[in-house]
Amino acid sequence: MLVHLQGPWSPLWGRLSLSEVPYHNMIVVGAFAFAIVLGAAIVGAVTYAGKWGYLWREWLTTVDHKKIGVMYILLGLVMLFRGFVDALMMRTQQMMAAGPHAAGFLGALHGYLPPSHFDQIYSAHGTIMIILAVTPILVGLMNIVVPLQVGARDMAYPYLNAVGLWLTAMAAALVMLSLFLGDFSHAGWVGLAPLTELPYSPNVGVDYWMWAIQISSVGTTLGSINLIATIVKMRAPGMTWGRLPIFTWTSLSTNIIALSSFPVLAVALFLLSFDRYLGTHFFTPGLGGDLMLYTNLFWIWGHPEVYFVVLPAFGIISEIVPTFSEKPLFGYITMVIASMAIAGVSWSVWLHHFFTMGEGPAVSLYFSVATMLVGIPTGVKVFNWAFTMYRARIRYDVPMLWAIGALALLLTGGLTGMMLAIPAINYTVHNSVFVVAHFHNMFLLIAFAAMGGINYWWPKVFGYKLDEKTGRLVFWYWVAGTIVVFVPMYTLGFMGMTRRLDYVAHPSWLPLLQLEEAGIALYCLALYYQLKQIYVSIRDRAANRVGADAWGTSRSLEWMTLSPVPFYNFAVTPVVHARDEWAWRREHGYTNLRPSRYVDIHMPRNTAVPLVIGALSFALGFGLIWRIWWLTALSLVGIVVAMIIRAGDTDTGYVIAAADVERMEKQADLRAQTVPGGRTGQPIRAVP
Amino acid sequence: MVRNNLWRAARALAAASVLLLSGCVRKGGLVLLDPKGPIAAAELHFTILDVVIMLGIIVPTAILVIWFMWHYRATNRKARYDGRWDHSYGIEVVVWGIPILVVAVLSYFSYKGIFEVDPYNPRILDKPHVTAATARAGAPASRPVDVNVITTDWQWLFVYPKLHIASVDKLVVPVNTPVRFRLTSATVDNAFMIPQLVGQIEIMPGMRTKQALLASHLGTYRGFSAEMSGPGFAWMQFHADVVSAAHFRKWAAMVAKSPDHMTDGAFDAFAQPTFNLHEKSRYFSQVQPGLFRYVIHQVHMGKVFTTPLGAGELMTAHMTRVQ
Amino acid sequence: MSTQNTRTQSSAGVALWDEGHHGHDVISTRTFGFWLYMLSDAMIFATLFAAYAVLASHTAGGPAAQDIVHPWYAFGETVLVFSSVLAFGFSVTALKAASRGGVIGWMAVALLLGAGFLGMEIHEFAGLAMQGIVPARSAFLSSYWVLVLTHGLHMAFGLIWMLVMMYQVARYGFSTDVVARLLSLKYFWFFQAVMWVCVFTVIYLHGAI
Amino acid sequence: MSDSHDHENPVQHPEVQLASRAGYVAGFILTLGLMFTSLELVTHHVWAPFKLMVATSAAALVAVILQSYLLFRLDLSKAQRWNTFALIIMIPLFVLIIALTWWMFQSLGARTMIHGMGM
Repeated sequence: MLVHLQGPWSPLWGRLSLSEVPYHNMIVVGAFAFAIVLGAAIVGAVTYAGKWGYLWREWLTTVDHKKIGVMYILLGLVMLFRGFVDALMMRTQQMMAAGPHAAGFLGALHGYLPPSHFDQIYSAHGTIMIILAVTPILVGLMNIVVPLQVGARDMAYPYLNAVGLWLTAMAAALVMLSLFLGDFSHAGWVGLAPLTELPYSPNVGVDYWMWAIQISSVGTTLGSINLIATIVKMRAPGMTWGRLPIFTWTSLSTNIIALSSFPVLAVALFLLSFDRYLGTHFFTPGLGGDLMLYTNLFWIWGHPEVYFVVLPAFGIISEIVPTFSEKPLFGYITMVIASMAIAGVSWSVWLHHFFTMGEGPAVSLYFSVATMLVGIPTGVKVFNWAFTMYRARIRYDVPMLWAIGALALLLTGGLTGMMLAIPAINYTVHNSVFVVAHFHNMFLLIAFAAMGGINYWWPKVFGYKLDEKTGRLVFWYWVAGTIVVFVPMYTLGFMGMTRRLDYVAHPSWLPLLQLEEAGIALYCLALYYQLKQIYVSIRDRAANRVGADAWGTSRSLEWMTLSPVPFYNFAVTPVVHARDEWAWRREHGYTNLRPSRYVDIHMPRNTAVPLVIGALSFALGFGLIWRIWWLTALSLVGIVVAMIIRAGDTDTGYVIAAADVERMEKQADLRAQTVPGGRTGQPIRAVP
Repeated sequence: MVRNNLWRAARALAAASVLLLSGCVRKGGLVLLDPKGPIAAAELHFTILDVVIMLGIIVPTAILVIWFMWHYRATNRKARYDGRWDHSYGIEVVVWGIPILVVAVLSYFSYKGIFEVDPYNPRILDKPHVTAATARAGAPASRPVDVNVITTDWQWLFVYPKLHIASVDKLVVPVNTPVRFRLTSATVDNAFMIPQLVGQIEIMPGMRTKQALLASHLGTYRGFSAEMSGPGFAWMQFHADVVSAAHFRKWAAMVAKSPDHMTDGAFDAFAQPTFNLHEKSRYFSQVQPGLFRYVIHQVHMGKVFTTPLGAGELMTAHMTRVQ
Repeated sequence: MSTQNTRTQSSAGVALWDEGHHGHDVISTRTFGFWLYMLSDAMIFATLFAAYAVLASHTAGGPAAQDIVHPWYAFGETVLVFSSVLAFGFSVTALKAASRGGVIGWMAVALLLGAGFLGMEIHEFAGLAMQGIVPARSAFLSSYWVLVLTHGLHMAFGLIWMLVMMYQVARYGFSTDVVARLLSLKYFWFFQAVMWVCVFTVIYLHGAI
Repeated sequence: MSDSHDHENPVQHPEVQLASRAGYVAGFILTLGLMFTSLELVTHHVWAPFKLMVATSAAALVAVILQSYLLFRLDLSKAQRWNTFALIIMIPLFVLIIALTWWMFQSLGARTMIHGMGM
């Protein structure tokens, strides 16, 4: 049944051997040394501080949606850094390898990366940025904010939530491991069939890519079930559909997309793995396989995935703009309809990713028009944000800057997106760096919104604001980097530069490539200030403490509980009366956050099972990648056994007595007294 | 006339604005704005049309947003504040209406474009101004030049089936003559593109796609694969020479004298993974009839040209081993 | 900003906090989540059916559907799936009557019938493998094997789950957790009948036309 | 989490009480009957292939609808409302991916596959 492999295989070690460690590659050795030093530093620091117990109890085994959200975001930021380093390496290679006379270093013909290494880097860059950076950051934000916005104690399934996190984390770990053991896919983050088939990708790279995505997408699917159920079933009394905050609405639409589209990706990758492991013929060109079927299935997921990440970004902008405009969002109902419409139409557009296939005019026309239809609700959103600012009192705090930056990116991305939706134009720029610039434009929109979201909700989670001054520097350097990298990239697209080139045949492109590299330097400065912002903010946290309503003009439910949010979210579940409940209460003077009496709270108990399941899935992925069948079988059985054991656990929750809640709330109250406006949720700054 | 002038002005404006962005770029670098054939020109036409229409909505929106941002800043005490205003039927109708209108217009142009540059049957080639130019050149559309394109890892083989010749990484076509391509791959996906002449079409193993082009200016143009196909992908470049009819006949006669023949067996040797650095051309004569079908058939039967382990890391070593 | 006069809820007569403690319905929250999972699972089948629709005619000179499907044999499998689902339905009606013995007994019947189905399926595919009609032969066979056996895998998973639930009912009785799981398993098992209708029609009936 | 049903008997939950012996039996008989009819039609080649295709597909559709109603008891009652709603949202997606994929590959195949070459 199993396929014939190039290279050795043994029953005990599978394809694994010492020669799979790329110790001859100086770049990898450098990265390895860096990872070892960093890892040792972290382990040392935790040991020195004696925090292992704390880490285990409070974080690794937690089922608290806020902590899980924070870990998701942390994971996303770490992977964002990794993806950024990949981008830096690619830009440098293209700059160094322009023209037939470009010098070669480190065994490369031109530049410093041989083709396979370069190909792995861009494949890893795409996979990481989309699946392991942007997605976790947004899932993290949804995790933190949605239960608070609907007035729930936690997610509908706190245990499942932790499982989702650890699956995603282990997928990231697999991708990182591929740096030091074996290689990563060279066939792009999309995985072009039949390039991903065994004859054309004989190494383990594609397997790493495949199983990492597979594991993380199980995590994302579980997360989407959880968020939908939370929104449908866990709303506080009075939180009707017409009062749901827009971010929650976009979370709902986005998770409907995830729920329905990730299975398609799973199937596409499973069929590919059958081809690679069992010699089936789904996507092979021979014996009846259809390679475009892979592309088709991949993009059935792939395009909804684009909206999966963009909708929460729209939601974040829709939260930030009203807060800093001191006004309700313009056209709430329209906004809801637009979000749902985007989710719906996202299911009819996937073919625009391969318009050049020769599928025929009728098919092209259908998908072209469907693609452009998405522009309608998106355009409506832009107008609604604009009219939210009409007759407003706009303050340009850091989150607002990010939101406006995202708006600007949406306008340019919309322009180029509409170009790509027209086949006649698409034929000329498909697979060129123009497309790369377009979707980076859109992903930067998402990143801008996410940065805005992190700045916006940071005080809610940690109880103090991020530093304004460095925050602005981060924003402006990021903006500058974006312009300097992507304007030349759009231009290069019109010069006929294809994507994924490790050797650039045309020296005339060099000046623009150098300009892009300069843009990367600006991003490096943004990164520096980002780290500085976090450092400064933590250092000066006492001075930046905030009350319940950190921005003074916030509108939704999450600003009605303490900052930082206690682990039980709300001492007593709030009753909702209006669309923007907190704005409503502020207007009517109900800003006292003290309930008349406290009640018992049921909470889920922490558990190590999700971490164990995560670790076992890592082993499962590892076994599959290296074709170590005993490990694969053992970890699979282990996962099922862990699930059964967990199902037999009857002690999964506990009760906090009303008296204890009251005691904790009173303590928090005393602490909050020191903060301007603290406990009562009074605005902490005077509004002109 | 007015429409034409407006059109030309818009086109110049668009070209100038993009050129401004790349002031340091050598002249002629923006190949997509410099079409040398009716198909590429049509594609540019739709690009400019789309950009102009989209800018017509994006620029006013941007100005509106910027004005709101400036006027309604919190520190501007003169601006009117209405903290409850969140709805207006009139505005909502407009904000839905404008995008719907724009999308409707663009959909119409998309529909037109799809047929005008359809790779299988580009209607632009039937337009009077194009057929007239073709007729002047003495090459009626009914007698186009046929080229069969076969990609391997990582080379281009251009087969002229009627002439029984083939060339590697060099495409030569006569000016003002329709050229009909049939394309397939012996290994993985590629995409055929000559930016100044014609947009992309996918080349898929086991399948046959079509493309058509007509070059209206003499010259050498750059062609390449636009779809990642493995470690040798960046070197999958070729020259497309557009020459006079007489020159084309001379070239074909020259190639027909090549001592290298292209049989089915020779193809299997040729198709072994090869990095063809810097577009070195080779010629084959006496190409076996039905080579194109042979390649497709072999792929259907499960033939693969396996990429050796480590081909990408040890590129130079791999090249010396093959050559 | 009228933040100075912070009225309390009692003086204003507006209920601001839900001290009455209306908890959420744990069972329906759990089954709703499982239902969402089922829909996601249905998408897996939809994708496999889409792949089958594309590849069904790609036999590469090997056996086609007409050559390998046996509609009457498959109808036997249909009877087993449907009656297993019926037995599970009786198990749920026994749950309604709070009868532990009824739940476990009918579930055992469902389990046996499901195992019978799996037996028939294994027999069918072992026979195909014996004749060299393996997934590596052609794209059609690849998608045939994968689509039918994905359903089979679901059935096998359901049988393991039934074993676990029989133990849990015996051990813990009808606790909230157990009842929620029984209801989820009910969805899962019934869903296999729905999917079998599609598999039977598309693969075995259309294949025989 | 907070559980208002801790003090209630979980067996009294509305979703348990949905179970109906008559419904299950009816579902069993009707769907099995439909499948049997389809089988008879096909094995006796009663009609032309296309007509048979349509008839059996219709029978399967009816069977699935019957199962949704008689087994899953999907309706707009308070207990089942969200399940029904979630399914209704998903149905167009099932149809879309199968139908569009099939249509696209019909078109692609007609334009890229050379006939008589074993595909």
